[in-house]
Amino acid sequence: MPTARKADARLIDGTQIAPVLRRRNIVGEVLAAPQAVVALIILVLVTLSAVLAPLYARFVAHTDPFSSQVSATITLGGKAVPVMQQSTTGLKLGVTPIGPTWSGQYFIGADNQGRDVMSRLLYGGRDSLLIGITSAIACCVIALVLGVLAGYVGGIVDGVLSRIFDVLWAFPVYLLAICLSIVLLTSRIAFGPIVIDSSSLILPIAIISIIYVPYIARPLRAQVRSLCQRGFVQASISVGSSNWRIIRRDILPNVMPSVIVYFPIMVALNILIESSLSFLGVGVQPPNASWGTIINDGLPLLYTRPLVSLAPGIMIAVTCVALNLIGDTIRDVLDPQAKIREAV
Amino acid sequence: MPDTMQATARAVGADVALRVESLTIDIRTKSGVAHIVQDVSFTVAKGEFVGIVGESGSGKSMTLMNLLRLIDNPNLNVSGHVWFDGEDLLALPAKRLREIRGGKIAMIFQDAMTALTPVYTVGWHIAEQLRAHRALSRRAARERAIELLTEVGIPSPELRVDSFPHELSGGMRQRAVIAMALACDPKVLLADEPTTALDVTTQAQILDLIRRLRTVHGSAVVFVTHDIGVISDSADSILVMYAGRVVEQGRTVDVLAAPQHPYTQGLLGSIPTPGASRLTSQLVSIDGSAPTPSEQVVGCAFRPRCAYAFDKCFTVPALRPREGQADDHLDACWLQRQAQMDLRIEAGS
Amino acid sequence: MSGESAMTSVNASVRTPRVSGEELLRVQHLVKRFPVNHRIGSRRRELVAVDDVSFSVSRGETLGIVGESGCGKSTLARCVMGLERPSGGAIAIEGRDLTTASKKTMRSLRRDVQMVFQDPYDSLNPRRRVGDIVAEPMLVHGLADAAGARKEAARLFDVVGLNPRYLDRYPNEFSGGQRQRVGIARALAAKPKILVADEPVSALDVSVQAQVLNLLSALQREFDLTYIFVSHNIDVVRYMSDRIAVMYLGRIVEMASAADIYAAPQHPYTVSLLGAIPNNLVGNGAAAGKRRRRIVLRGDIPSPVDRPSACPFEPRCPVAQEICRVRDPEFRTLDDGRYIACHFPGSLDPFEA
Amino acid sequence: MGRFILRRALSALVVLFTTSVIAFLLFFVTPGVDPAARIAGRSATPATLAAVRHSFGLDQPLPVQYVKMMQHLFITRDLTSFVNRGAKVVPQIIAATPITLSLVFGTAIISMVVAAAFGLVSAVHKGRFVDPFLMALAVLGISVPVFWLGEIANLLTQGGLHSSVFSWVPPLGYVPLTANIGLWALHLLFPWITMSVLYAGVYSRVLRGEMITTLGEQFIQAARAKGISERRLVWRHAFRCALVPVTALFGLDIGVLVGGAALLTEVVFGLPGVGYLTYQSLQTVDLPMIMGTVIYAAFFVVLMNAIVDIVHARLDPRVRHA
Amino acid sequence: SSVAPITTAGSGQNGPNSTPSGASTSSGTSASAGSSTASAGASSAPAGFQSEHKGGTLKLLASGGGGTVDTQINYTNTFWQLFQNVYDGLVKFHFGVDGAASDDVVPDLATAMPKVTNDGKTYTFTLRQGIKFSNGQPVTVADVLATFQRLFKVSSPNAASWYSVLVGADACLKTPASCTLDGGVVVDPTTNQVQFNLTKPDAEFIYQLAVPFAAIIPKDSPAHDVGSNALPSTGPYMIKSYNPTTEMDLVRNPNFQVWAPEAQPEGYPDEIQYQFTLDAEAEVSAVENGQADWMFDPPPADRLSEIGTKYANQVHVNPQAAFWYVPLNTNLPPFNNIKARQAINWAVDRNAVVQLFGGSVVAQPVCTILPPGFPGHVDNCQYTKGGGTKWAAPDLAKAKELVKESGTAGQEVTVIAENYATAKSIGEYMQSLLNELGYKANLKLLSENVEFTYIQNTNNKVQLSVTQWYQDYPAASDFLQVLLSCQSFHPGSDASINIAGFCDKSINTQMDQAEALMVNDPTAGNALWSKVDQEMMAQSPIVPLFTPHIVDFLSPRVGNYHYSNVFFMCIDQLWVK
Ligand SMILES: Nc1ncnc2c1ncn2[C@@H]1O[C@H](COP(=O)(O)OP(=O)(O)OP(=O)(O)O)[C@@H](O)[C@H]1O
Ligand SMILES: Nc1ncnc2c1ncn2[C@@H]1O[C@H](COP(=O)(O)OP(=O)(O)OP(=O)(O)O)[C@@H](O)[C@H]1O
Ligand SMILES: [Mg+2]
Ligand SMILES: [Mg+2]
Repeated sequence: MPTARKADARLIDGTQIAPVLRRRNIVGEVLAAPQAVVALIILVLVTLSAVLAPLYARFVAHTDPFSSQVSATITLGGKAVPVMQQSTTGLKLGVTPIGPTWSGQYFIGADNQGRDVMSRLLYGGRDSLLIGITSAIACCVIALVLGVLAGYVGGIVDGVLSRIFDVLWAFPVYLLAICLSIVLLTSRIAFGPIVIDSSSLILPIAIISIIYVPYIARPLRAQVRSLCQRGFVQASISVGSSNWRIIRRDILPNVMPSVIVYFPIMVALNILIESSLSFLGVGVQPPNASWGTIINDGLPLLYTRPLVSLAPGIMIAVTCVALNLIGDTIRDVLDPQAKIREAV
Repeated sequence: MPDTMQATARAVGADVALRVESLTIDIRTKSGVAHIVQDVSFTVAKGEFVGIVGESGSGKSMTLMNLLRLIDNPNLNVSGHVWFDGEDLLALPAKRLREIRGGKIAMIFQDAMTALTPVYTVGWHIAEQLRAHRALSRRAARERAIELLTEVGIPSPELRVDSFPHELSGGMRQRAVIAMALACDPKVLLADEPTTALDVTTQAQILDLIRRLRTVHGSAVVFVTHDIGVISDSADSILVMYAGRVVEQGRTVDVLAAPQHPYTQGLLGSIPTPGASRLTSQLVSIDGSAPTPSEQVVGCAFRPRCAYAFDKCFTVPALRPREGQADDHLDACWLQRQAQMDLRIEAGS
Repeated sequence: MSGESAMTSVNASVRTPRVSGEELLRVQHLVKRFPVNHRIGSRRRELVAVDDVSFSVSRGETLGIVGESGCGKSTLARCVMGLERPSGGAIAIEGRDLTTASKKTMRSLRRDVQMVFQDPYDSLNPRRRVGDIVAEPMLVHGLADAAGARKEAARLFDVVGLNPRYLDRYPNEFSGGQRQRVGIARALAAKPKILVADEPVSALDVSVQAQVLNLLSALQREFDLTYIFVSHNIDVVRYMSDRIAVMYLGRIVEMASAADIYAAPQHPYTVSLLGAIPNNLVGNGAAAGKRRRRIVLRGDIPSPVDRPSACPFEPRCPVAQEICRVRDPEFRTLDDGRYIACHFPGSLDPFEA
Repeated sequence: MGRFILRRALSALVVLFTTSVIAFLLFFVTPGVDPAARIAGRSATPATLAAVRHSFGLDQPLPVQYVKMMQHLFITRDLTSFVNRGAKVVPQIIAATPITLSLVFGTAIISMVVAAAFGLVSAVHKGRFVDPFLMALAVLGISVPVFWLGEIANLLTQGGLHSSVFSWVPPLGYVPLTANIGLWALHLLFPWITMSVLYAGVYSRVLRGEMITTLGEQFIQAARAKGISERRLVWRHAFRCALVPVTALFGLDIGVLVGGAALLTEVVFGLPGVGYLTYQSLQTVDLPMIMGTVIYAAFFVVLMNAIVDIVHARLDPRVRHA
Repeated sequence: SSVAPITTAGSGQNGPNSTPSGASTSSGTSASAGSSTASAGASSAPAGFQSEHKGGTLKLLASGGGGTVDTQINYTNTFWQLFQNVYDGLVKFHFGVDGAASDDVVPDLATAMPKVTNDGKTYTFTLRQGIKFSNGQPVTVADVLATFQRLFKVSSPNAASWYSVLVGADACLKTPASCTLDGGVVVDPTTNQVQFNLTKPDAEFIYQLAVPFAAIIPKDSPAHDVGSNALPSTGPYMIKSYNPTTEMDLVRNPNFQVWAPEAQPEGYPDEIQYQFTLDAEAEVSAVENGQADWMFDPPPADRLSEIGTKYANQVHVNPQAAFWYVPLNTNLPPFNNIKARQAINWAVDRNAVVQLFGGSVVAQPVCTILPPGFPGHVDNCQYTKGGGTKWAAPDLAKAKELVKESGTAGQEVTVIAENYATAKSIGEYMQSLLNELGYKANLKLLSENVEFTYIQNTNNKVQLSVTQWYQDYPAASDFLQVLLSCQSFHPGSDASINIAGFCDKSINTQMDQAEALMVNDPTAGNALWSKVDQEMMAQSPIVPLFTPHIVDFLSPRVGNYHYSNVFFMCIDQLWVK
C-alpha cells in the first residue's frame, strides 16, 4: 500500500488546490541538453578567440593581419625564409606563400598577401559573427515589424506587404544579393551627412538582413493572424484596449519565442550566406576579413596551400553546427512545432 | 489487490469477454515517473456494455489504448494482465496481437477526424481493415466496405466510399469509423469517447447506432466518456475513474441510484438535471481540480477536494463492496455509509 | 464547501432575479455573412452565419442561446460584443447603436458589454500575469490608476473565489476552472452591464463546470448583471436562463421562457434537441411521469453556405409537409407570447404517449 | 479552377513586374555599367559613345526602354544581350535550362532518398543511438558552405588525387543527356553530391520532425488498432502523411533552385546552367540577360508556388479542408 | 575567378585589347617597309606545311566567350586571336612565325603592300582574284568598300579614333546609317584596285588595316551587330556554331585555298572546339589531364609552380607589349599634388607586385610607360632607390618625406581595383601601402566589367585605381597619346581613357609633333616619344608597375607552337596529330 511516494514528488495538501505548475526555466531546460552545452562551449570559444584576435596578432603572430607582407621574411630554424616563395624548380613559375609553421608566426601559413592566416582567421571570426548576429537581429526586427504589421492590420497593408514579401521571395537570394551589392558597392551611399563606404560592414549586413526578411516575416504574419483569432486577443479587443496596447501586450510577447527560435539558426544561415557572397566577390570588402573572404582569398591558393581555404571553412562549419544545435534545442524547448527554413 | 475483485471475475467464467487485472501504467518523463493508471481491474462479460467515466486526464484513454498495447513509447511501462480468450494480451507476441487487434477487439476513437489517416479515402480505410484480417480481393473489400457503410446508415455509400475524411461531416466520419471497427465482427468493441466531439443530435444518432449494432453483432462494448448522461442511457455497468484509479464500479442502475464515492456523488450533482434551473436548484460543485499524474497525492487522490476527508484518507482506500449495496457495486472510500447519506441530503437533488 | 467567499455567497440564497423589464439590449434583423474562402476551383460564395436575428434582452435577465455546432451562436455573440461587424441589422445597447457608433461611443459600449470566453486556456495571454490581465480593462477605460487597478483586481479575485495571492502568477499556473474565474474577473473589471458568455463551461471538466455555473449565477444576483448565455448543452442553458432562443442554421427558430421551452417545445427542432439528451436516471424530466420522445434526426445540419429558400430544417424534420419544401417559415409571435419560425408549431408531441 | 488560375496569374504578374522593374532600376542607378561605354571600345570618343547609346536605345527615357525591353523579351523574343551582342536572351536561357534541370532534379532525387532514409530511421528509432547520429550528420550538412564543399570536391577529384583515386572523374563541364547518358551522369555526380549534402541535411531534419509529429497523431494508434503491421504503419500511414508538407516545402525549393539558386554549384562545377548564366550576366552587368534571368527565376518561383499549392491540396486533404 | 589580364568570363568587348607590335618596327616609312617585307614573305612560305600533322580536333578552353563574333565590333584578345584563322584583311601581320618577324605587316587579300602616294595620304591596293567567302561568294572590291562603310554603320569601337582619318569619315560618324565614305575609299571593279584617301598622313594606318576590324566581309552583311551568327569568312576555318556562354565550333572553310602562306597559311586541325564554361582552375586541371589542349586564361597563381615543374615542357612564356599601372587622378586631392604622386611612384615595391602577379618569370618591373622592347622605349628609371636605368628597390623613406612635404598625409584615398584574384591582391597591396604612407586607404573592388569604365568617369571621383593597358599595334602613340593626352580626357564621360585626367600643354604639343614625325622619320619620332615618356614620368600621373608575360599551357599531344607578338599563339598552327 503506497503511503508516501518518492520524496521529491510534489504533494498536494488540502489547503492548496491549484495544480500550480512551476514557471518554466527556459535557460535551464535548454542547458539540460548535452548537445546544447557542447554547442555553447564551442560558441563561447569561438567568440572568445574572435575577441582576443588582436592579442593573438600582436603577441603570438607579431603581425598586422591587414597589411600586405609580400616582401617579409621570417626566421625559421635560424634561417631567414621569405614569406612569399618564388618557385625554384622547372620554369620557376609562380610564387607560393609560406605554409604552416605550426608555431607562433604563420601558424597555418600565409595567404597570397603574405599575411598570417591564423590571425586573419581569428579576426575573420569577428566579422563573420558580427555580420551573422547583427544581420540576424536586423532581419528579425524588420521581419517582426513588417510581419506584425501585415498580420495585425490586415487589409491593404497586408496585401501590399505580402506582395513585397512575394517579390523578395521570388527574387532569388543570390541574384538579389549580387544586384544589391553591385549597386551598393559601386555607388557611394549617403544619407545626409552619413556616408557609407563600400568597405563598411553595414553593406553586407544590410544585404543579408534584407534577403531573408520574407522567410521570417511570412510565418510571423501567419502567426500574428492566428493570434488575432485567439481568445486573449479577442478579449483584449472586447475590453477596449488600443491596437498598440494589444500589439505590445498580447501579440509581441507571443511571437517573440518564435523569433528567438529563429535567431540562432538565422545567425548560422547568415554566416553561410556571407561566405557565399564573399565567394561571389560581393560580401565583406577588404580590408575587413570574414571567414568567407578568407575562403575566397584562399581559393587561388587551393592547390598549393589548401589550408588557407580549409581552415575558415571548417570554422564556419563548426560554428554553424553549434548554432544549429542551440537553435534545435531552443526550438524543442520553446516551440517544437516551429517550421524553419534552413536551406539557402 | 482486493480478493473480491478476482472472485467476481472468476465467477463470471465462460461468459467473460475481456478481463483486466490490476492494470498499471507508468510513464517515464523528464521530471520523473508519472503513474497514469494504477491497479485497474474490471471484467467485461460477453455482450455487456461497460461504461467508463471520469475526469479529463484520469487515465481512461490510457487504460483503453493499453489493452491492445497501441502506444508505442519506450518510456511507457505497462503491467498487469488483460485476459482475452485465455491469452494475456500484454504478454502476447506482436504477431499474435496483431491478429486480435481489429479482428477480435476493435477500437473506436474519440475524434474520427484524427482517427482516420487524412490522405486516404473512407473506403481505403475499411478495406485496409478487412484485408488485414481476411483474404479478400480489392474489389471484394470495396464491396464489403460499401455494405458496411450502408449498415451504419451512411447515405449513398457508393459515393461516400471514395470520400476523404474531411469531406464528411463529423457524424458521418464517426459512422465510418464505426463501420471500420465492425468490419471484422469483433467480439469486443472499445470506444474512446466516440461522441464527445459531436452535437447532441448527432450523438444521439451514434449512440443509437452502437446500441443497435450491439444487438445485431452481440459484441461487448467498453465505452469511455466523461459524460455520465451517456452512460446512464446505455451502459449495463459503470466504472468511475479518478486520478488513474477506479473509485467506484458496479451496475449502472446501482451506482447511479446510490453513488457511494464522494466523487461519484459530486459528478452526478454537478450536472444540471434536465429542466433544473438556477432559481430552483443549486449545483453541487467539487472544488479544485484533479491532480495530474506528476502530482502525487498522499493517500486517497480525491482527498484534497473531498469535503469529508479525514485522517484515514491519508491511506489509499481499497475498492470493495459495501454493506447494503449489491455485491458487484464496489467503491474506494473510507467514509462510513452514514456520512454519505448526509452528503446526499445536503446536495439536495 | 470551500472556504472562499464567492462560494459562500452562492450558498446564501436562491432568489428570483430582478428582471426589471427595462430593455437593455435590442438586436434587430441582424445578419452576418462571411465570404467563403474559395477552395481551389470553386466560385466565390457567401456563408450566412447569422440570418435576420432579432431579440431584445431586459436588464437583469438571462437570455440563453442554444443550438448545434456551427449554427451561428458564437457569431451572434461576437456581433453583440462588437468583435464582428454585422453585415446588416442593428444592435442597440440602451438605445445606442453599436453598428454605427463612433470610436468614442464604441469605447464606452465596449465597457458595457463584456465577454466570458469558451476556452479558458485560450482566452488568457500566457505571457502576462493574471493580475495585469484583470487590471487591463480598468486601465484601458481609466477607471483606476495602476495601484488602484491592482487593488481592485485583488478584490475581484476575491469575488470570483480566487486567492488574491495568485495575482502575480501566470495563467499556466492555474487549472481550467481557475482560469475561467480569472476570465470572469476580467470581464467584471470593466463594470459591465451585459455579460456575454459563449460556452463558458464547455471546455471544463464536468466537476468544474458546476463551480463556474454557480459563480455566474451568484454574480448575476450580486451585480444585477444581464447575461447572454450561449451553449450547445440545453440542460445547462435551461439551468442558467430565463429565456431561451433556439438557433438553427443562423436563425432563431424558437424563443420562449426557459420553462416553456422545456415543458412545451413547439418547434420540431427544439423537440428533437430535448429528446436527444441522454436520459439521466437521477432526474426524470420536467414533466414528471412522461418520457421525452426520442427522435433521432436524420442527417446533419446543412451547410450555411448557399442555404436553400425552403425551411432549412425541412430535410431533417419528422413532420415536414409540402409547404416546408417551398417556403421558409417566418419568425412570428404565438398567442402565448413565444416566438417561433415553423409552419406547423406544436405538431410534434415532445413526450412519448 | 479558372478563377484560381486567373488569380494566381494576376498576382504572379505583379510579382514578375515588380521584380523586373527592380532589376531594371538597380541597373540604371549603378554607375559605370553603361553598356555603350564598353561596346564603344576602350578609346572611344564621346561621339562614338553617343552613337552606340543610340543604337542601344539607351538615350530614350527609362519607361520607354523598359517597355521596349519587355517587348523584345516576351513578344518578339529577340532581346539581345548587351555584352554578348547577338546572343539572344531567350534561347540562351532555354539552352541553359536543361542543365539546371538535370542538376536540380538529380539533387532532388538523391537528397530526397537520403533524407527519407535518415528522417525515417531517425524518427522511428527516436531516442536510440542512430537518431542523434544521423541528425548530427544532417546538422553538419546544413552547416557547410556549399561552394566550399564543391571546391574541396574539385580539389580532391581534379587535383592531386586525380591521377590515382579519381582518374575516372571527367573534367568539369556538362554533357547533354541526349549525347551520352553515362557521361551526363558522371559529369553531374559531384555537383549532385555536393548539393545533396545541404538538401539531404535540410530535408532529413524536416522529415524527421514531420514523422515524429505524425507518429504522435491519433490516426497512427487508430491504424495500429486495425492490426496492420508496423511496417505498413510506418510507410503507408506515417510516411505518406509526413511526406506531404515536406513535398510542399521541397517544391518551393525546387522552384528557387531551378530559378537560379543553384548558382554556386553551377559556378563551382562549371555547369553552364541558368545559375551560371545569371552569375555571368551579373558579373558582366549585362542588363538584358539579368532581366531575362530575373524574370525566369521569379517565374519559376511563382510557378512552383502555384503548383505546390495545387499539388499540396491534392496530396493533403487537410489543406483542402482548411 | 580568373587572372585574365584582359577579359574573362564573358566579359564583353570593352576589354582593352591589343595588337602586338614588332619590338623592332624601326625601319623607314611604314609603307615601304611593309612592301619590302611582303615580297620577302611571298618568297618563303609554303614549304613549311607538314601535311602528316593535318587533322584532328583541337580543344581550347576559356573562362568566357568573347561576346559577339562580329569582326567589326568584337574587341577582345580572345577572339582577335581566333579571327586570325578565320578572317583576312587586305593586309595582315605575318602569321605563323615567332619573334620580331611577326610584327611585320604582309599582304593578304591584297596582292602586295600598298602604293603610298600623295604625301602619304593615298594608299592603293590591288585585290587578289579568285578568293571566295565561306558561303561561296567571290571576294570583290565592292566587299572592301562595304566593309569600311559598315565599320561606321555599326559604330565599330575604334571607327572614330582610327578610321576617322579617312576622307568622308566625318559624315559617316555623324549619320552612320547613310555612310558612303565618298572619296575615302575608292574602288575600281575593272582593275580591282582599292584606294584609301586620308585627310592627313598617318603612320599607323597600315596597322589599322591589319587588325580584324578591317577584315573583309561580304557586302550584304547586315548593318548591325551580327552577334553570334558569324559573318562569312575567307580564312582556313569558319565558325560553324557559337553559343556565347558555352562553346564555339570551328571547321574547315571548304572554299579556302592557300594564297598567301605568310599571311594565311593552311591550318592543321580539322576542327577547333572552344569551350567557355570552366574557370581557370578547372581549365588547368583539364589541360593537365589531357582533356583539353590549351587554355586561353593565364593559369592561376596556385597552379603556376605546379605546371612550371611537373609540366615544364608543355609551358611557353612570352613577353607582351602591355603594362599594369596605377593612374593617379591629377585633378583630385591628394594626387593633384605632384609630390603626393611622386611619393607613390617612389613607394611602390614593383618586386612585390610582380610576386603578386606570379613571380619574376611571368612579369617584369617597369619604370616607363612604354613597355620594354616597344618603339620609343628607353631604359630609364626615375623612381628607384639609388637611381639607375632599371628598377631596383622602392624608397619608402623618400616617399614618406614627399607625403609629408605635400601635406596630404591623413587624407582618405579609395583604391579601385577589379575583383578577380590578381587585380584584387594588387589592390590590397596598394591599400596597405597607402596606409603605410600615412593615408587612410579604402579598397573598392568592382566587377572587371564595370571597373574600366567606372574609373574613367570623373563623376565617380576616382582617386587611384589599378588597371592595365595592352597595345593595339606597335606604335608609341598607342600608349602615350591614348593614355595621357588632353584629347583623351573627357570629363563626365564613361569613355575617358585618360584616367589620370592628365593634361599638360607642352607635353601634348610634343606628342603631336612626334606623331607627325612618325610618318617620315620614325627614328626621330620615337626619340621624341621617349622624351615624352620621361617628361610624363617626371609629372608622375601614373605608376607603371610591371609588364606581364603570357603563359601558354598546352597538352602534351600538341606540337608546333608559334607565338606571334601581335596575336599571341597561332592557334591553327598547332598539331594535334
Ligand atoms: N506521453 C505521455 N507523457 C506523459 N504523460 C502522458 C502521456 N500520455 C498521457 N499522459 C498523461 O496520462 C494521463 C491520462 O491520460 P488519458 O488520455 O488516459 O486521460 P483521459 O481520461 O482519456 O482524459 P480525456 O478525457 O481528456 O481524454 C493524462 O494526465 C496525461 O497527461
Ligand atoms: N470568420 C469567419 N469566416 C468565415 N466563416 C465563419 C467565420 N466565423 C464563423 N464562421 C462560420 O459561421 C458559421 C457559424 O459559426 P459560429 O462559430 O457562430 O457557430 P457556433 O454556433 O458558435 O458553433 P460552435 O458550437 O461550433 O461554436 C459556421 O459555419 C462557421 O463556419
Ligand atoms: Mg481520453
Ligand atoms: Mg461557438
